[in-house]
Amino acid sequence: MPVQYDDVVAWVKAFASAIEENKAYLTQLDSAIGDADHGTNMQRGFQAAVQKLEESPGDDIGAALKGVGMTLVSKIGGAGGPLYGTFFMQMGTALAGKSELEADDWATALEAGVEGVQTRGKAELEEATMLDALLPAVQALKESVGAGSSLEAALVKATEAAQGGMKATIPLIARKGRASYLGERSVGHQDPGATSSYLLMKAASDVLATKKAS
Amino acid sequence: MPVQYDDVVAWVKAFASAIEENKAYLTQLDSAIGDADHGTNMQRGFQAAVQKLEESPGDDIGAALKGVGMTLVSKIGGAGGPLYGTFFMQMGTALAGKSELEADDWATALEAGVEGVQTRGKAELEEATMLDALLPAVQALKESVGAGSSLEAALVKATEAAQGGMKATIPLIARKGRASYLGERSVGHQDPGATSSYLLMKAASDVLATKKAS
Amino acid sequence: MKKLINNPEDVVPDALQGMQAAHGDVLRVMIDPHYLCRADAPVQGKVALVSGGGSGHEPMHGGFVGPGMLDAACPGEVFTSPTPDQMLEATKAVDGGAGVLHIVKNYTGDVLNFEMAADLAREENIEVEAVVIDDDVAVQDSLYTAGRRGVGATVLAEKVCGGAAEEKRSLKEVADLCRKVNGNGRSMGMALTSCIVPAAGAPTFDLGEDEMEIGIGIHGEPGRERISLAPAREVVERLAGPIVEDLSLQQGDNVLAFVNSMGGTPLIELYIVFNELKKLLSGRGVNIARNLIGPYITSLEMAGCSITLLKLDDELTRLWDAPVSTPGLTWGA
Amino acid sequence: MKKLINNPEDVVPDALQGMQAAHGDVLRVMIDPHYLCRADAPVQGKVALVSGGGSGHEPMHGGFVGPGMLDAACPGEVFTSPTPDQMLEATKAVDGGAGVLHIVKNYTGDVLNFEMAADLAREENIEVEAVVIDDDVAVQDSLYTAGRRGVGATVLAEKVCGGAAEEKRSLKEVADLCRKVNGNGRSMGMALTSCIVPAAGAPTFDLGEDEMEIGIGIHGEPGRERISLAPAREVVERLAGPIVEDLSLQQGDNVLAFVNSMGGTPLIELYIVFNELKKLLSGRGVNIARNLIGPYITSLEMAGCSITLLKLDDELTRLWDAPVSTPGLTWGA
Ligand SMILES: Nc1ncnc2c1ncn2[C@@H]1O[C@H](COP(=O)(O)OP(=O)(O)O)[C@@H](O)[C@H]1O
Ligand SMILES: Nc1ncnc2c1ncn2[C@@H]1O[C@H](COP(=O)(O)OP(=O)(O)O)[C@@H](O)[C@H]1O
Ligand SMILES: [Mg+2]
Ligand SMILES: [Mg+2]
Ligand SMILES: [Mg+2]
Ligand SMILES: [Mg+2]
Repeated sequence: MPVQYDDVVAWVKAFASAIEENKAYLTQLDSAIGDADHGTNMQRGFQAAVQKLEESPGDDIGAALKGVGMTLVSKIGGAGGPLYGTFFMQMGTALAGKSELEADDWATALEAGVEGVQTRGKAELEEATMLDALLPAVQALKESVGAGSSLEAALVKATEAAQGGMKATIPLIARKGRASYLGERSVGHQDPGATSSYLLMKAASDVLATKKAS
Repeated sequence: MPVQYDDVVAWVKAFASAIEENKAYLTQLDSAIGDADHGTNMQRGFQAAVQKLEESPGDDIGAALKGVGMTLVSKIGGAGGPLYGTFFMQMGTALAGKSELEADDWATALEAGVEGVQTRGKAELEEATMLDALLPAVQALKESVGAGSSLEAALVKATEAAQGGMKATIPLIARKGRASYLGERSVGHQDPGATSSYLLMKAASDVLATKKAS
Repeated sequence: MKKLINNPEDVVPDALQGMQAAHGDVLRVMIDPHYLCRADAPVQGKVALVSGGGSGHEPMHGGFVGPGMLDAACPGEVFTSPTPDQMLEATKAVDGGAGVLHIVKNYTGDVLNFEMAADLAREENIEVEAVVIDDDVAVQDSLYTAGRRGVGATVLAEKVCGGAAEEKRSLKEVADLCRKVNGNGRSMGMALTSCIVPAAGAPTFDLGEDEMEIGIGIHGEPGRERISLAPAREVVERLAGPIVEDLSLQQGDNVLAFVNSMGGTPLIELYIVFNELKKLLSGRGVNIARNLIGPYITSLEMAGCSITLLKLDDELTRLWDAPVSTPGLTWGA
Repeated sequence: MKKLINNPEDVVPDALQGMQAAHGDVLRVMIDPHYLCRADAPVQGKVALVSGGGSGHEPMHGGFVGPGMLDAACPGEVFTSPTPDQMLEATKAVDGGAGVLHIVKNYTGDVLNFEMAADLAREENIEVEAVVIDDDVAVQDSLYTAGRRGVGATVLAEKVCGGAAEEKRSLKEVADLCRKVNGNGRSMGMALTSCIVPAAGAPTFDLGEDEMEIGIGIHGEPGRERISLAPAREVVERLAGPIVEDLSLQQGDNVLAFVNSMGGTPLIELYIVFNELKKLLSGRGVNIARNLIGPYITSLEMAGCSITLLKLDDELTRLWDAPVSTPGLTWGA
């Protein structure tokens, strides 16, 4: 069963709710190694993105995601704004004109989104950033989809991979973003951006699981 | 046995020691209703006064006390500087040229000192200031001396009166000095200046008691 | 006690040395007795302005020494009025033959010490006038008490009188102007946290995590009342309300609004306070014609603010705008 | 959380309204997207300077808008870099045909957002150069990390480049000068207490009663090391030592010494720090030719200070001395 426009909207909304719920937690993670604003920033941005989606319904998934990305860029600020904004804009570009998505559309789009983050932020794996959640997630998704899994099953795998990547930031020395100023003292802390990125993947798999169940 | 020059010096030194010992206590009293400096101020002033006395020995009690007063004025600052300074300067003026004091010299000089404080600070009894210790002390001293007591016995009475006056500041509404800004909220606090003035009388009676004992 | 100091006893001399090192071009710091004076003092034929008070309120007063404001300032120990010998030496150093105005904040210590100093200066044939500033509406004004404290209006009086003195106005005129600023200026302050006097080493007062003190003095003297934390809007009402009333501000009046940090409150919060003040005054038709926003009369690291309003007329406005060139206030020069 | 605010969400808009109310004569505050610009913008034929960053560092940057310094500033949420649309609108509003310099502090967020904004502005045919300030020696400089943070030198760069822009120098020249300030300026900061981000409501970090953090960032990002409280003298050695080394300051060099309050530290302590800094530099034959002492780049109410040294030559000194007329810095005008 292909993914519809409404499912994509549901994904963004589910992520927005997850951010809302985890706002204090994300900010607390950011206090330890950053500047105590990641939760507030993400919440501000995704509240606006959801509002934007509600105000301008349609059926072009690509256009909708691009709109989300642009809203994030103009509402979040900080490192998160350009990075999450680029992620959604690049996904949107990859899905331009589509109103239904198959599993490999998802894989392609997610990869494009993550590549966008990498190009913009110039970070690599194991520098303790959101990429530590996103890159393993893309790889898991591609592998699962390539092996013929359903999107829903693949997203479960991707979410697990994101969670693993998120946890793997704990022992790392941060090399990018604000946490990098701490050098060795960044060891032992989970990266806030990797945590929000894990929640992003989890929102996707939760939404598709609900869809299947219903 | 009349009071000698050395006894007067011993009095100032004994008071300086008492201030040293009670510095934190006086400052704490001043924190509650003032600006947390009475102990530090008095200590700075009397340390300098003792040094002055040691540097220029003599036998003119009046001149010595005047010197103490001038040192206090130029070292203490705050309300305490002019008030304690005037007290010692007026005592000194009253005792100009004397090298020995009888009980009624003391009574006259103390009265002159306290009058000086009153003229300078324009405060009256029961306004919660040092005068609440000093005025009863003068009165007790005069009465005792008038009734023929020895100076040492009279100073014991004066010290008791000072202590009573000091404690009597607790339920008063302060009307002069910094504590007056509190209005009703000054009730329940012992006045720091009345406390140092009690210590001043106590130093005098202690020194004379020791002299007699020896 | 968390402070950037060496020893508690050295706070005042170390800071004075720092001021000399930083501002030797505009002022001279004299040690023992301590005072700061204009580098070009005495200015012949100009009324000289001398102020002073306990340290811990920086930039007041030392930071206001320079052309267009004070000729000299006498710093006492932290929160302790300076002594008459400091004031006498400062007065002698800056007297340019036209007399000296002592601007005194109304605290028993400041008043008594300045009185003694004025007497001594007069004995040396220097003409001295003293004006006592008492603008703090938090304190009950009464003949039978020490009266209102001198706070924010002092900064404004020093600036306005400094401008008038530069115009070579007479001692009487400058003193009258000082009384006029005092008559037209009112203040009130509040604290979110206590300051710590270095020599005491502990907070002067204890405030609960959810409390603030309204009507606080600049030495951490307790205020009118202790209340629960409240939004800036309400704080401004509590501070500005009594001021507006006491000054009987009317529709159409022009004021200078001075929002001051007690030391630990940063500028971003002062702008929020100023915004609320502007709304409150606009609501009553009162126009803020001039403003001053920042830490100008502090109470060590105390967090909190004070509001001062000065009713302006053309003369006060012109003198406020006159050039000033001091470490703490500079414009037009 | 003890702050003079209304609601945590309203901190930035309330403060901006306060700035407009207070400084409407020199600047305009634009809302949605937020930016502040000179009241007389755009100035034809003059290179325009735009900076910006998270709020909470007041007076930087908004307080530095005005003749002789910035043409526009973009305030983000507290400690959050502003967004490209703010920067684009500000850039368009101040472009006077001679190009626009973006002065960017080196934080991932600031850099990325300004990059996007510059791309957008170039699409609209505005010539934009960006210079990234990275002067914080507390942070290891490395190609493989985010690199050094931009801190105190930003204030100095904005002043110096503002002076050059007023002289109608070209975009390339002004940008080169900005790089020169960055090359010759180094900073390091420390904290005695943490700040509280209003929306977070709790201290960003916990410091024990007897601890301080050396090498702190201006957003409360933890620093190089946490040590026991130490006298001002030692604090200055720890901050200024690495700066002097990194700049290879020599006997006979002239520097501008900037002693900055992190927000909660009062002026009296800054003078004590300045005094120690002067002694340290004198001991190495380095001359403090200019100084700036006060709260200019703050971190909300954090107690602590930072030291910035800028090696001066005649050009930098002249441009530092050039007239400036902003809410935060005023002289010579
Ligand atoms: N160069 C980068 N590439 C990818 N992610 C990054 C980069 N820099 C920072 N991040 C991510 O951004 C997160 C911080 O986001 P946020 O707190 O919103 O921004 P800021 O650091 O500007 O306050 C970090 O936890 C990290 O995951
Ligand atoms: N007008 C006055 N007359 C007599 N004593 C006074 C007067 N004003 C203040 N005092 C005394 O001075 C004491 C405070 O001294 P101190 O703390 O040294 O000065 P300051 O109030 O200037 O800080 C008060 O406790 C009170 O006893
Ligand atoms: Mg952050
Ligand atoms: Mg006191
Ligand atoms: Mg005092
Ligand atoms: Mg941030």
